[in-house]
Amino acid sequence: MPAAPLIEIRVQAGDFDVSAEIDALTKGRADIGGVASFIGLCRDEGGALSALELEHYPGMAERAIRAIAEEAVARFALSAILAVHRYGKIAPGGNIVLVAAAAGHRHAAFEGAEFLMDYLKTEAPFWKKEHMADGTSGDWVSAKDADDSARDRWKGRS
Amino acid sequence: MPAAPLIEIRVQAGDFDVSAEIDALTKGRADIGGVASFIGLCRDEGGALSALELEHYPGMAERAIRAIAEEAVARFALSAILAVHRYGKIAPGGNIVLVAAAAGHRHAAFEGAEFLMDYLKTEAPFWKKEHMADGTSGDWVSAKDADDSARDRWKGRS
Amino acid sequence: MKLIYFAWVRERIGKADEEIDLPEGVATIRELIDFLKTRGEEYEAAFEFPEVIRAAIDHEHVEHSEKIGAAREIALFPPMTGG
Amino acid sequence: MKLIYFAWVRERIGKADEEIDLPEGVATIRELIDFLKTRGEEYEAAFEFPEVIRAAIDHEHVEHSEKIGAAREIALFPPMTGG
Repeated sequence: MPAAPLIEIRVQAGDFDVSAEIDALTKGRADIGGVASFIGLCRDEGGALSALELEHYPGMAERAIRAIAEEAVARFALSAILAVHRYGKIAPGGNIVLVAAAAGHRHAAFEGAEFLMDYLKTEAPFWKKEHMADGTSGDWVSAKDADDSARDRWKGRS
Repeated sequence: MPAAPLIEIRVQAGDFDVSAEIDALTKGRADIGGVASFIGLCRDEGGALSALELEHYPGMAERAIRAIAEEAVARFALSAILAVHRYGKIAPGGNIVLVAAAAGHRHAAFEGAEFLMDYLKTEAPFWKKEHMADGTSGDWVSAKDADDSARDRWKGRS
Repeated sequence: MKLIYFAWVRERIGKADEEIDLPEGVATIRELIDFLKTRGEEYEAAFEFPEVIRAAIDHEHVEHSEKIGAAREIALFPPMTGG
Repeated sequence: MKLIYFAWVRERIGKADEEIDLPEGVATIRELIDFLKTRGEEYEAAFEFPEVIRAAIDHEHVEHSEKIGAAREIALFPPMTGG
């Protein structure tokens, strides 16, 4: 009998280690054929940014991501799924988010990871504020229609 | 001016460290918004397998993967791409292949990584032989129509 | 009842959270936002375009038409931009 | 000219590579496979279903209709199963 799907969701200020996180997903199992993952990084927007500051809603953030992860596990028959989302001030080049999905075959793993990212960006309570390289206070990042479209392409698909 | 795309292709017997490989892809750059990656692992097929043995065509293997990687970089405007493919005997749970694609935005990164995997499975000269848990010599793994279909879905798409 | 604000909603109102007593006739999120807008210009600024405001009741996303009922904590915030 | 075999093609033929002189009239990969099949039952077994055999000339994939020309190394192998 296959092991129950592992769902690991964390919201934290500190950085994460990609190898360690993925090892923990597959450890002790030999029924996983592939792990697809995604790391979201802070861009400097052509040198304009000194940092992004991530605000989140404690309690709800983890809960919202977990709900999305559970739907991904069911929808793509995943063996395991992981999301680690950071908050606080993150410098350009720094890690913001890691998601990973493990499955018997690669296509389910890729779909699981991309589904989780698409929903996480539009449904999990995080907000990004820009800090500018010239010392001024930047704007809050606006939500993108493209992100809603990315989420909505999963609707109505089996 | 953005840095020239980094293309890193290796065929090796030894294992790889996912964090170190991905760090090398993004090191010193602040224009990368996301890295999508895939790790292919050896399954034990319900306990039937003791190992997979990967045979490859030295020289051609790296060259074939590089050609696919170059096409992915051009097609999805990737900042960096990586493929590390192992050969030799690999036990269940062990790593077989790592691909990663870095881009300004996540969708290009996901597409780059999945494109590279789909073509790598059907165009790179590697062959898998099964070693059975009961000590008998297993079969060569057959090519799957599903893998050809996965590759062919990229054809005719811009 | 506890209200909690995030991002530029929090900045415009000038506080992260507050306790309020709901007046008679405020039954939904939409009515709550309309009520808050009467409380001063900082609230008017925060809720200038109410249609973009997202809401959660006790950590669950809800529509503006949702009944507040016995909510313990209501959060109001801009569209999310994580990931 | 060097021929090189992989996976079950290599196992059936019983060798990983060999040097051969191409006879007159063998100009394409298809004709090469037909010629090899005349060299004994191990070759007949390896090339029983020639349509599944993949070929590379000097590390580049080619079709069976490809002219051999001045090839240095020709590889014959089953469909690939890496990744």
